Amino acid sequence: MTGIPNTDGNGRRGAAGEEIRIGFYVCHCGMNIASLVDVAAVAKEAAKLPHVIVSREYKYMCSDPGQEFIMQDIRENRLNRIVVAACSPNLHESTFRGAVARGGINPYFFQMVNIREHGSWVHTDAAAATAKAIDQVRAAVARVAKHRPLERRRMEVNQAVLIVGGGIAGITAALNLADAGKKVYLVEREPTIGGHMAKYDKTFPTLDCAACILTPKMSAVREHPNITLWTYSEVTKVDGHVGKFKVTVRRKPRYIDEETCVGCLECISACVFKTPKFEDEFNEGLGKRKPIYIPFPQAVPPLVTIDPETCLKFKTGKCKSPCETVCDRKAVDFSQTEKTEEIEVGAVIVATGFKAFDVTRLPIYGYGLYDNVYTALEVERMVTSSGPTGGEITLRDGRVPKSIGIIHCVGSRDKKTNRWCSRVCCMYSLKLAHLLREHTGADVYQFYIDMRCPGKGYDEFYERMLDEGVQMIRGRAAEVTDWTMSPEEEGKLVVRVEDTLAAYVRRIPVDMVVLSTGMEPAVGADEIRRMFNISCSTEGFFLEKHPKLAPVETATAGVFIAGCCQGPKDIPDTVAQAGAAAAQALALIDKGYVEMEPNTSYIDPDDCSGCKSCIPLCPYHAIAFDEGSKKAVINEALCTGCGTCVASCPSGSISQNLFEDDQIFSEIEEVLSHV
Amino acid sequence: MSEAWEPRIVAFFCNWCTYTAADLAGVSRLKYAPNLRTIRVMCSGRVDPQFVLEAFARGADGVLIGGCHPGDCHYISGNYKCLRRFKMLRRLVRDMGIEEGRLRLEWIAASEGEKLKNVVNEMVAHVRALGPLRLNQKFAEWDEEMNQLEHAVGEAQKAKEPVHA
Amino acid sequence: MTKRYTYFPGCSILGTGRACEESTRAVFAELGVELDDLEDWNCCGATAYMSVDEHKALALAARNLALADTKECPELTTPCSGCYLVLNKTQRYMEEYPRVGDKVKCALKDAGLNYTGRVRVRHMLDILVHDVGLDEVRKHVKRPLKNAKIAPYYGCQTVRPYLDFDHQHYPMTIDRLAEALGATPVHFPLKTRCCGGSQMGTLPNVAQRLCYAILREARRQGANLILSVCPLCHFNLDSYQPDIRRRFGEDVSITTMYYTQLVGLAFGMDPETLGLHRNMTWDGSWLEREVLAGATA
Amino acid sequence: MDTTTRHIKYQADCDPTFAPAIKAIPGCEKLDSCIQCGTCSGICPLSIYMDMPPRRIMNLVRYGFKREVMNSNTVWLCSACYACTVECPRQIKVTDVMYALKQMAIKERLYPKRFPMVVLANQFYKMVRHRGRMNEIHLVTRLYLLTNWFKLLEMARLGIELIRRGRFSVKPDNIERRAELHAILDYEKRYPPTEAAPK
Repeated sequence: MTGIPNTDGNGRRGAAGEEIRIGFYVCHCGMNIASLVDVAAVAKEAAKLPHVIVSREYKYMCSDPGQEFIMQDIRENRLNRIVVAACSPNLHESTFRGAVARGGINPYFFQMVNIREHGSWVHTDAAAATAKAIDQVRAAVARVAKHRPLERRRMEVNQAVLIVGGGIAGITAALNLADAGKKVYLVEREPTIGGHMAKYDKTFPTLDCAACILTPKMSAVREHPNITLWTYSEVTKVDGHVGKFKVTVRRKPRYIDEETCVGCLECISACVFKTPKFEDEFNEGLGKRKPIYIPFPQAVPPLVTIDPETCLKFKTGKCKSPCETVCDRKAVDFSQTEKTEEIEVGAVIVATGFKAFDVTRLPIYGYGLYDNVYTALEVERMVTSSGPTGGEITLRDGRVPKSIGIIHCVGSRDKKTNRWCSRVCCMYSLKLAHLLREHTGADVYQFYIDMRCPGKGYDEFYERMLDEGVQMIRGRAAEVTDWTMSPEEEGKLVVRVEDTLAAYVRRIPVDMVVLSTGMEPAVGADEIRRMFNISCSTEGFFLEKHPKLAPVETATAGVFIAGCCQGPKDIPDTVAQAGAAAAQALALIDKGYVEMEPNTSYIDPDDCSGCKSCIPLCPYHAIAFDEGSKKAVINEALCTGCGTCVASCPSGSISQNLFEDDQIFSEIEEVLSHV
Repeated sequence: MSEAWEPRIVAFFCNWCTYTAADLAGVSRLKYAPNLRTIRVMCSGRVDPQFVLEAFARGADGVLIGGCHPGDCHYISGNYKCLRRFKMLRRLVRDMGIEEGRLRLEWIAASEGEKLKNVVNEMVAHVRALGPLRLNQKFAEWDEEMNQLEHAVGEAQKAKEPVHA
Repeated sequence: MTKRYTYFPGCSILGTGRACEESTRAVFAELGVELDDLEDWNCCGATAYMSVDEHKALALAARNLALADTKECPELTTPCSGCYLVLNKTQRYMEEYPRVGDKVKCALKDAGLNYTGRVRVRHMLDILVHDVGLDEVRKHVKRPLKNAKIAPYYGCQTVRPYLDFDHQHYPMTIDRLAEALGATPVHFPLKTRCCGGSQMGTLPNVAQRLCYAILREARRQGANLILSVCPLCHFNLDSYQPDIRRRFGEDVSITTMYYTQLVGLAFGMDPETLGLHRNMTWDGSWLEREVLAGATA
Repeated sequence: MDTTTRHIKYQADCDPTFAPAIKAIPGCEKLDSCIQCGTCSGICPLSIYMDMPPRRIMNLVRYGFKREVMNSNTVWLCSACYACTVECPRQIKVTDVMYALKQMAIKERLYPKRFPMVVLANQFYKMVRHRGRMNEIHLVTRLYLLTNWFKLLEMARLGIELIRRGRFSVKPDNIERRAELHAILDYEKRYPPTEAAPK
């Protein structure tokens, strides 16, 4: 054994060269261990093992006096390895490592044997339990002799955070972090922040107005000194790793100077198009806008944008540009070009939201074929008093509907389109039923497969809708057509459905059909995913690090996710998740550095054959191929220490700290040495 | 060894699911056979086929690998890698004449203390029924035979070769 | 560049569907498409065989595939939607369920036949619109059908469960073909709804109601012609109009045609050649009214 | 109240072999994933005459209610338009399940007597087996003779029209290589499924 330093980086005593001197301690844990395992026998056996200088038993090793024993023995008996047989390492490994370090040796010269959870508590035969304990102790003693000093890795963390996506998730996370005093870059693809929530009228189940609760937050983002808001912008490149991400942001020209524009909207009224002519994206195409426009009055930032696709100045060059002349602040600037910003951040929160299902993929519901079939988002805009119809529910033919069918699960729970449940449609369909009834007094039918209303106050809302007389038909609507079989169907849309609870097929004539569309991964989610190295489920939603215990972390350290990019969810859940992501990002950067367990893998370049078989195995992309040396290299900052690459390296050139092959082989040898 | 034979099973448990399940079994005071000797790894993906072969070669009567359920791996996909290796390993072990039940891969989640208990008890009972494997002894015997054979061949060669001055 | 296809006529072509056969041959000959008859073809089994025995049904249809396999052109086409579906399904199931496919192949081998899987089953409508092309069709139009308002009726088995040349729910192939002939297709919500098929023989009240809805809706949408692509659909819609009128007390009479008959008319062919006199709803006045009058106007 | 019948189902009323037998037939393997949404019934053009919607059949099949399924007319009304198969959000091939049920019913003779659908299927089956091709006129004539012969009179109008228009083909058409066809169809008879098939 050579090449192992005598002391570690902190001057604590180390290993080789020096004689190995092991201290062994077995804990009674009151009577928890001692009642079954013969602790005295264990200590006696341990004392006979090679290199064991001290072997003791004590009532509570984790107590202060117990830890003091260890520290004292290290000093007095010049111990340089410690083994404790007690409870689970999940419980007290860090306690004893602390004691070992305080005693003056590297904390990784320690091994713990679990003789309580895996011993006295699960066995009934004292002799067998004792024998098992001795075997495991023998393995630990053999193993610890092969330990090497290790250091927890420490990396400095940049104090800024990038948030991608300015919907309610991004807004919430940005405000949380900015309020905590951190620098936040909020990047949004659209001309305004607010996301989908800005388009909604009321929110379930409380029916409070979405704009009333969202717009103050949007203004807060604009005014916050710690937030740099870049709308109409996209992230194009990401380099680096946790603590130090280098991000490139492309800022599209809006042909308006952001510094000088005050949002007076004079330019819009001056436009040569006297009436709005082009499809208004914000209003789902139900309204019209001009080439120079603001998505909606409370947009943040309150800046106008010129759409070069429709503006005559760009299309023909033959416009007198009254918008330019009318602006006394000279904010209109047709010469603007794309800008690129480069920033460095310590953590990233991805909150890119969702896309509503494209209903033209399900022509059985007649969207596009029949005028009076609407998507839920269109109806959402229609019922909003500031929307394109001023809150009036009038059909495309001008009538007010007397009967309305709301079809659930459009693009959800359907293997031909999207197989997942979108979670929010049952509730928003009920909400729309309420709003539509309120606006028109129409009969509303809900065609549902299963009602899914789990949430605070949600089932109560369902009950309230039943009381309000919304008709619930349990069956997936099979088709929407305009052919008729009887006079009452003339001029109506007919929903053909099996009322499965009645077990009858029914034809229900309605004036208006609303399609409750499900949620899909946002457009461009895949590029975002690749840039930030986030995994995704087969559906395309971003994958959290652990479905239960790490719901906002990703497999890439320092990248967090929030909102519907992770999976369909409603506003309360989105906001909660955004808060969690902000807290996690804060916990990461506020500490100033990241520290990691040292159990990472490393490659011995002399043995690496450059076969690259390890590279695709690593889910964290921590292994790269060095073209110069033709060897694989592990980026320690990205390695999480699973050891999968170690087990599969054909040349045996990869090792894992703390789980070295020789350490594990010696464990195998020792647990079987008495066979 | 004068004592009655007891099956000896080496277990490789991943830190996040199966090792934690064993902790839970302990906290719940479930009782299972004391024949397991557990070696903790961070992920079932770390279990090198050599570990398993080494365990058999050193006299284990059975080897149990415990990992997270598919989709639940703490390291995203280590358990799939383990499964892939396990399938190869199982064939290899079978070709070596080791009965199938002596090598097991089980997905045991951190919440499944009960399952851990059942798996261990089942496996111990099964291996007990199969009887001792004693591959280490067989290896020793084979080694001895090989040595004798080599010796014999060497002698024969010597006899054939002309003696040089 | 003459196009060549292996041609599977189907049983109904010998009797009630004769007009479909006659018009198909006439139109495709006009367009320079060669139809190479599959020698000694047998019945595809239709829906009835599948009701009796899965293996026998697939094996029966597979014999045709094996016969087509030996032909120079592996593209097998048929004027009947039922045959199209059964041959298509057989081919797909033999691949999708190897257990089934292997057994059928063994059965074929036992009879001295071999099926390699190179056959591709095509619908004649697909060939007309996509291989020949609507531009080519337009070139041959001598009598644009200006006054024809067409309810395009695809029926079920053309579009379901397999359709790779159009949308399954609201296909537009016939609509586009009709436009190419100068006619106007109407919105027809029942274009892919079942006519009852062979139920017309077994449960006439059931099938006639389905046809009643189709005929009635075509008239309601303002059509003066229903165009079908399947001999059985055509037979049901064409032959039972008096029965339907009796049963439902409503006049739903409307001219119906097999699509190649209409194509032939637009090409200026003689109604006799196209077998139009074999249609129950044909009395010649439709041509006078909707085509000749339109052509002069 | 003598006519009151018991509607409760005991487990003994179910046939545990029913669902596995159906699921073993190609196309029926996904039966268990049905979520009972009713799309199949909603889209089915024949559902207007069915005594049980197809959705209910799906559920009865997977939980073993063989008698109930076999007493229903639903299976016999299916005319294989495949609308359900195409629309099913679980991609269950409902049409194939219906075919499987028809096959089982015919094999086990579990259908209403002189039921035209079965007679048609059987006659069709025999005719094609015999000649290789189907002759519509012969088929329909046999169907009515066996089920409801006075319907033949009703059909006379249509028959005369067909003759008048040259669509009445009386001469049955045979294929040439009938032996080849029989070799294919009788494969199972020679090699029953239980025995290993020759390579």
